[in-house]
Amino acid sequence: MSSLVHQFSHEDLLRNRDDIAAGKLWQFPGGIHPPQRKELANKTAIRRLPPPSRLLIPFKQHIGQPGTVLVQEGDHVLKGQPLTAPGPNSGLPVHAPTSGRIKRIGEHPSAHPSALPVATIELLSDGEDEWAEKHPIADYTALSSSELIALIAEAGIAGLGGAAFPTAQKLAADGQLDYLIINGVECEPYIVSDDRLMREHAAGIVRGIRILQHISGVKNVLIAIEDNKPEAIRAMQDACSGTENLAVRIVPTRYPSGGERQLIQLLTGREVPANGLPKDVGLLMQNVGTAYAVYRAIILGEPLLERVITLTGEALQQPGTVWAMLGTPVDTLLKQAGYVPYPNARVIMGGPMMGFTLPTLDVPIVKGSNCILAPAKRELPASTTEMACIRCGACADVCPASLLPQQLYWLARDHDHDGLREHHLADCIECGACAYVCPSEIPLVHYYRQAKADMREQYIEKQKAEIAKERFEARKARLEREKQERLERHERAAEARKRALAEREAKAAETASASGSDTTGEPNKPANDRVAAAIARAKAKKAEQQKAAQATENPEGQADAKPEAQTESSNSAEALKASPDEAPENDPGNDKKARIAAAVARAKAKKAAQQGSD
Amino acid sequence: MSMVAGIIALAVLALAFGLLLGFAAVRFRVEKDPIVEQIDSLLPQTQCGQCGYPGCRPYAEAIANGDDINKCPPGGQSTIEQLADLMGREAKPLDDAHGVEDVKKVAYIREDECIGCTKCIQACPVDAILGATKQMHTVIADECTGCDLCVEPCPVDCIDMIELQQGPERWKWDLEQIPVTQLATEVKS
Amino acid sequence: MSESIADTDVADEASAETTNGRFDEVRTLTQNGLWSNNPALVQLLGLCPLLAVSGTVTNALGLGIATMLVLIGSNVTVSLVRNFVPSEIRIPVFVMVIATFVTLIELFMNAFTYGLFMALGIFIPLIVTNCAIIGRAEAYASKNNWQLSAIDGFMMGLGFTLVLVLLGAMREIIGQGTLFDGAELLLGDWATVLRIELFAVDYPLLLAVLPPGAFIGMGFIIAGKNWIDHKREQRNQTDSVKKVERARVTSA
Amino acid sequence: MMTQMRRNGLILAAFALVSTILVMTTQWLTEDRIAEQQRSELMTTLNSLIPPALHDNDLYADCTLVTADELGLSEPQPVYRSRREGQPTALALRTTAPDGYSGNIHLLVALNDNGTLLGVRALSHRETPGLGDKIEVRRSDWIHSFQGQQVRGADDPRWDVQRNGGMFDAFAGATITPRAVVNAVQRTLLYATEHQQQLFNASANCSQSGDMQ
Amino acid sequence: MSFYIASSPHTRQRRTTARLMQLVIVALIPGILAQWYFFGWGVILQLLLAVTTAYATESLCLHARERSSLSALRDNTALVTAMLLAVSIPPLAPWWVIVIGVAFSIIVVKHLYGGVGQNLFNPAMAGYVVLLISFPLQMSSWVAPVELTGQHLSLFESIHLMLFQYTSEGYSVEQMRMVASGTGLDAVAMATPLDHIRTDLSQGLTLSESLQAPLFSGLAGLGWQWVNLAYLLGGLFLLQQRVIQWHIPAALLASLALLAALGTLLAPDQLPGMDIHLFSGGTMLAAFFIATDPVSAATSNRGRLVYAALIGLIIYLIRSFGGYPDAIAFAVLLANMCVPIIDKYTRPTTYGHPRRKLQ
Repeated sequence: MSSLVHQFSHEDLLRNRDDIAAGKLWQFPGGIHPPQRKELANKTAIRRLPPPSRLLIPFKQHIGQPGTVLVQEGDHVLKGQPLTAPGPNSGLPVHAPTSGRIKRIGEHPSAHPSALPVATIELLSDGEDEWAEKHPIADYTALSSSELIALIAEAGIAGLGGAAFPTAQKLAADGQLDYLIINGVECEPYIVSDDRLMREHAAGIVRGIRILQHISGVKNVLIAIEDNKPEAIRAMQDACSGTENLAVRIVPTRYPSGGERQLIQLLTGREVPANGLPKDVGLLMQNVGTAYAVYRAIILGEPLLERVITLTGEALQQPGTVWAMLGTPVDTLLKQAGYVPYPNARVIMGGPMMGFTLPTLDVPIVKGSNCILAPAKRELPASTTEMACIRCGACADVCPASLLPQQLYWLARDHDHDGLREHHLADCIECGACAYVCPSEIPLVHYYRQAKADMREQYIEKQKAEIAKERFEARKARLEREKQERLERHERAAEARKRALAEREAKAAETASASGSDTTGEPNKPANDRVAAAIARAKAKKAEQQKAAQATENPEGQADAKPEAQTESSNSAEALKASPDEAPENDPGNDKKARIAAAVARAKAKKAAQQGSD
Repeated sequence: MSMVAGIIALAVLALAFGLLLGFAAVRFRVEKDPIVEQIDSLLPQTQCGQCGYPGCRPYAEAIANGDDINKCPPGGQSTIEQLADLMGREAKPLDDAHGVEDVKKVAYIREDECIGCTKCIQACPVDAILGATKQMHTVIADECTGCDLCVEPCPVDCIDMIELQQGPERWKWDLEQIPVTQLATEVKS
Repeated sequence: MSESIADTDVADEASAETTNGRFDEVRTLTQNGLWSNNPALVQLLGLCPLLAVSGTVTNALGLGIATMLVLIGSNVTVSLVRNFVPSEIRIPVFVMVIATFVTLIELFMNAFTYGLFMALGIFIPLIVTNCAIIGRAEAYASKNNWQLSAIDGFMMGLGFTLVLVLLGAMREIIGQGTLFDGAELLLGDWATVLRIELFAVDYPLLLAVLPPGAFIGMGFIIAGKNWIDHKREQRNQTDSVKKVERARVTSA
Repeated sequence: MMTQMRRNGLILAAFALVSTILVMTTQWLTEDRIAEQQRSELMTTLNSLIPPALHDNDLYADCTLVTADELGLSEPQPVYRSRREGQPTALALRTTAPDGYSGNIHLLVALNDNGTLLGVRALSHRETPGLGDKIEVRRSDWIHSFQGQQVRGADDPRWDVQRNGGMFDAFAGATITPRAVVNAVQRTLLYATEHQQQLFNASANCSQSGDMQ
Repeated sequence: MSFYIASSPHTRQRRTTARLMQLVIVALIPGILAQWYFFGWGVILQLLLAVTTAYATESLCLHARERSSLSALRDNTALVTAMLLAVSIPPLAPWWVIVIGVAFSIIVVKHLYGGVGQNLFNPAMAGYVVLLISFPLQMSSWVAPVELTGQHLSLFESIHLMLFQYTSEGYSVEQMRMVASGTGLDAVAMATPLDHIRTDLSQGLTLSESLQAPLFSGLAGLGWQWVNLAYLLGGLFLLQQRVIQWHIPAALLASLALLAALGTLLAPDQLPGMDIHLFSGGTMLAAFFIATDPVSAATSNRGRLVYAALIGLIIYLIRSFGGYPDAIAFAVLLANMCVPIIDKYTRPTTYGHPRRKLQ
């Protein structure tokens, strides 16, 4: 609320609350009107598919730490059974979306623009879809907020709007809240998941909202829906009718009014401070899908196992919405929607504005996925050649965050990180409105992403450099100290030696070996001698090998190494035996020594081979 | 007459200003130039010595004394540019006599082959290698700066410099580098 | 001032490669003054007179020679007194030396090349503020003996004059199609024969005659120099493969 | 601290002393020559206007300062008198056209004792190069068109540019400059013929050695 | 099978630079037609010459810079530059004037600064200024509007005049101008209304006396008022097409009109009024086509208001008190120089950041 105090004086705040209650709508700057194309998928009801034969469940499907795995390869799991335990820092668990056998736990391409492999559990469905025990709560009002939050965390619920921020964490934040905003705006073209969900499950959503209200203690709820979804509006209004404090707000269709910050500005005229959260201005926002998932988790006792996915695009024969189990591979879904592939096709996870193209279809649906868009070849104009920026400022006109996209673009190209910070790159929500209108077809968002990644990387590097510097200096100090100690010790030893010499010459050897028992200081002398001898031998051999390798061709160099390594191993074994020094635990037998020697020989041989091949 | 007046006036003025400057020189003496610290904080602290100086700080001092700013391969072009900014000089391309900019790497010890000689431990400028005499050594990957100073001393050549594994979180949006051929045959139509 | 720019890599290279003979030093000074550290093209000093009086070759030459004389004089004087001047008053002393020389030159020009004096106007006293002069005093003359300082002054002055004359020639040719127009102001009446009319212009290209032309011309000269440097560097790049020994931070 | 201050002060003072003496000496040495230069410069212009046959006096010395609105400025302007055998023959007046295209145009107007123009020269101006600067003798012959002209009065219709029905050519692209010059010359001529006697009789009082600027 | 990978957004508005420039060119047509009607064939000839020169120099530069010339040529920016310059210069100026001007615009102002989008200055106006200060004579000999001359110089005579600077009968533009000033009617060259007023005022005439000249009739000078109205029409088309935003034209015209009104109030006999300022000279062309050049204008809407108001102010000051009759080019270039600082101080407040208080 402290930020609210900054934004509004007390009277203004009161007036602001009255305005909100009266249903006033504000404006956010910028925004665009891309073709909606929602009719492709919103005609039919949400289909439920049979469980896919193979599910790919990444450990981490939310923002935060991944959990630790609870199952092993080969285990049989039941539907709803947790597969990971939540990691530290409000991590979320993942659950088995259906019953089956764990085939593999390992790396698999991720549902990420990079498709870099991440830790994933591969589950083979047994087709039974057999539930583990569910724990429905009959009367949630009997439970405290924290208990319910724990249940929501256990159910693995993350924001289903796309960001996949752990819902429990969002709910757990304390602070006085004015309004709970339920985001049913779904402003991205093509996507109709929330639309269909609201049409078909309005009652469940409202029950979920009630639970959220109970947890957060917010009296008033605003449900925001864009005016291009009349059926959903009607359904929600019907579900809300007769209930108090639940208001459906119809917002004009404009992208990106569904962005959290934009919607807040639109509905309340408040601005979430940079680096702040909606709760700083007394608001809490949840997606309709999340509200529904909360309802299922608490009332039905079902953890988050599936979500509504829009399958759309003209490359699909049966576009529509489906309940897809988390972990369903994209190609399975596409096949069921009648995907007609063509060379160099685009498959986009998410919408056309903020989604990302998939390099491979063998990636799973995760909690944050809401749409698979498979456009036909000419459906969405692909980006053409990037031309020079003409500073027309169209990007600035549409930026919902009032940034200066072209300025950011110049700065990003210059790698001017200070400038980027000064121009608030961090406040860019990557909505893509700027790139959409750019007459020069500059992939602006891509520049920003790279710049953000660069800055993040540099920040990490900087941290690392600090640590490295500290360690380097600590090491220097340590070496200095050790040198001092050694000097002193040598002095003492010399004195002792002198004394000993005066007393008895025979004892001199013992004094010397005693001084050698230090581990961190000068390495043991006899041991050193031994290794040195081994290396000297190895070197001599290598020289021979080199000659041989140069004389013949390189493959022989490697072959030659074997027998010689053996002879050497016997040599070094003898050498080891001959030195009765400390570290007996290191001496399990000739075997190990032979291995060491072999390693040395191998290394030499390899080097020789390389040199030979050069 | 005017000549004498002019001469006297100038001489007196000069005398006065000379006194003033003498006073100012003593009164406002600047103690130390902190520029070395600033330079040092820009360097990557790999302590790799590729610049020809034993460590980052000596190089920072050298830069402050006028050495070229393009001798740090681990820092790469971005460091050169930051240094150029700081020093008010022109950014030059990296002097490849000192090596070339490379991807970030960490040292990895093939533990089977390690003979426990501790040479690498002594070579590591940031104490990122664990181990003791005749015991297998291992690199603390998080602390390793990738300077590769440990590679050369290893008598059995069991240290590799491997590319730092990056997850999706640290991906740099280099779309061209995604291996698109992978698993491409999965879609059957 | 230009200390950091002055004495750049070329100086280092030359002194590193050869023994510090006087001849090499002179060669380095020549190279610096005329090309690699040219006051007008590289240090971008003294642009005010450079741009204002380079309308014709004659004016350019006049101011160039005046500047050169001041440079030599001030460099020699500064070098001679450098050991007696404490560092905190060196700038006032340098300025005084320079101002004296400029005033002397101004008086002499007024007396002997009156026409040119009238043409150059305010720009002669303005030589005092030409940073190239105090820059050389500070960067070179205060650290070297007087002979070398004199050569440095001469070479820097020559470099400045050459650029000035080049710019003057460009502007004069483009602007009015002549060369050495009004040379008699500088060199006496016989010099009228020097005037070359390259082509007759009905309408002089005033842009070249006016100050904007000086800026544009200067831009082209600098670009030309950079282009030549770039080409030379490209040519040299192939044969400069050196390997610098890596320092070991740690004992190995 | 005191010693350092004293040392700095004295060194600086010493430098100042030497510098000033040097400058003063040079000035003293060149003084005469500079005066001579300025004089000869003006003489060149005067001589080109007033033929040597007309005078046997020192034009440069026979100079008086007059202040008149007709001469364009409020400061005194020098007037050079030419005499032969003591008889007045011609006058050369410095005058200013205040309404040039960009500021004042300084002129030297010479006329003989019967009010006929001997010639006009532009001494300094800031007119547009290529357009207005055709009033300079080295750029155009235009200024010679004044030679031999007389003025009949303040409203003499011939004293205007051709465009307005006068007798003077207005060079292409500019009317303001020639008109300003024509008007200034006309005014000066009227003034000079009217006050001819007075001007010749005034005492020579141009004590400063010719101010050309 | 591999997939097409790209960064979001995956859809675009498809309103390319080339398309925007095409619209600008379309919007110029009414003005060009008006100019052709009132000032004759010279306008068209200058346009042809300008466009040819622009394409030639543009491809030359692109070639020298080792850029693919085709796509860059197709962006039409050089075309717009050339056209703006061509309609700004006197229709019967010698052929080499426009060639030098366009070449300078494209080579020096555009490409030496780094090509499209990198130029600090409006190329057309920089070219115009170069011409104006280099060839003041040629640049100040305008053509009399058809209402005064009765008929145009024929196409042949126009070409002859542009090539040789004499008509086939041996008259130069200046000579025709002289005749015109004598008789007022039977020649083609004369001063523009603004030039005329300026000359008269400097001769001590009052404004109302000056406006008695046959050149003035109606709003703001024969021919010119219609040309300005035609450009206004084109400008409104651009606004309607959302090629330009209202900020620049509105602020420019408002500031100029306001100052003119103020001037009339203070010195009605010395300072021309709003009608003259708005509908004479290049005002409308400047407001809708020149000042709105995105590359050299300010970028934020608030900045655009400041930028355009500044242009209006400078135009007014130079027209009223400066050395040149019209001042569009100087005003635009001076305002171009101020753009970085305007941009710096008019940056919109980013969402979620505290509003900056004015100090």
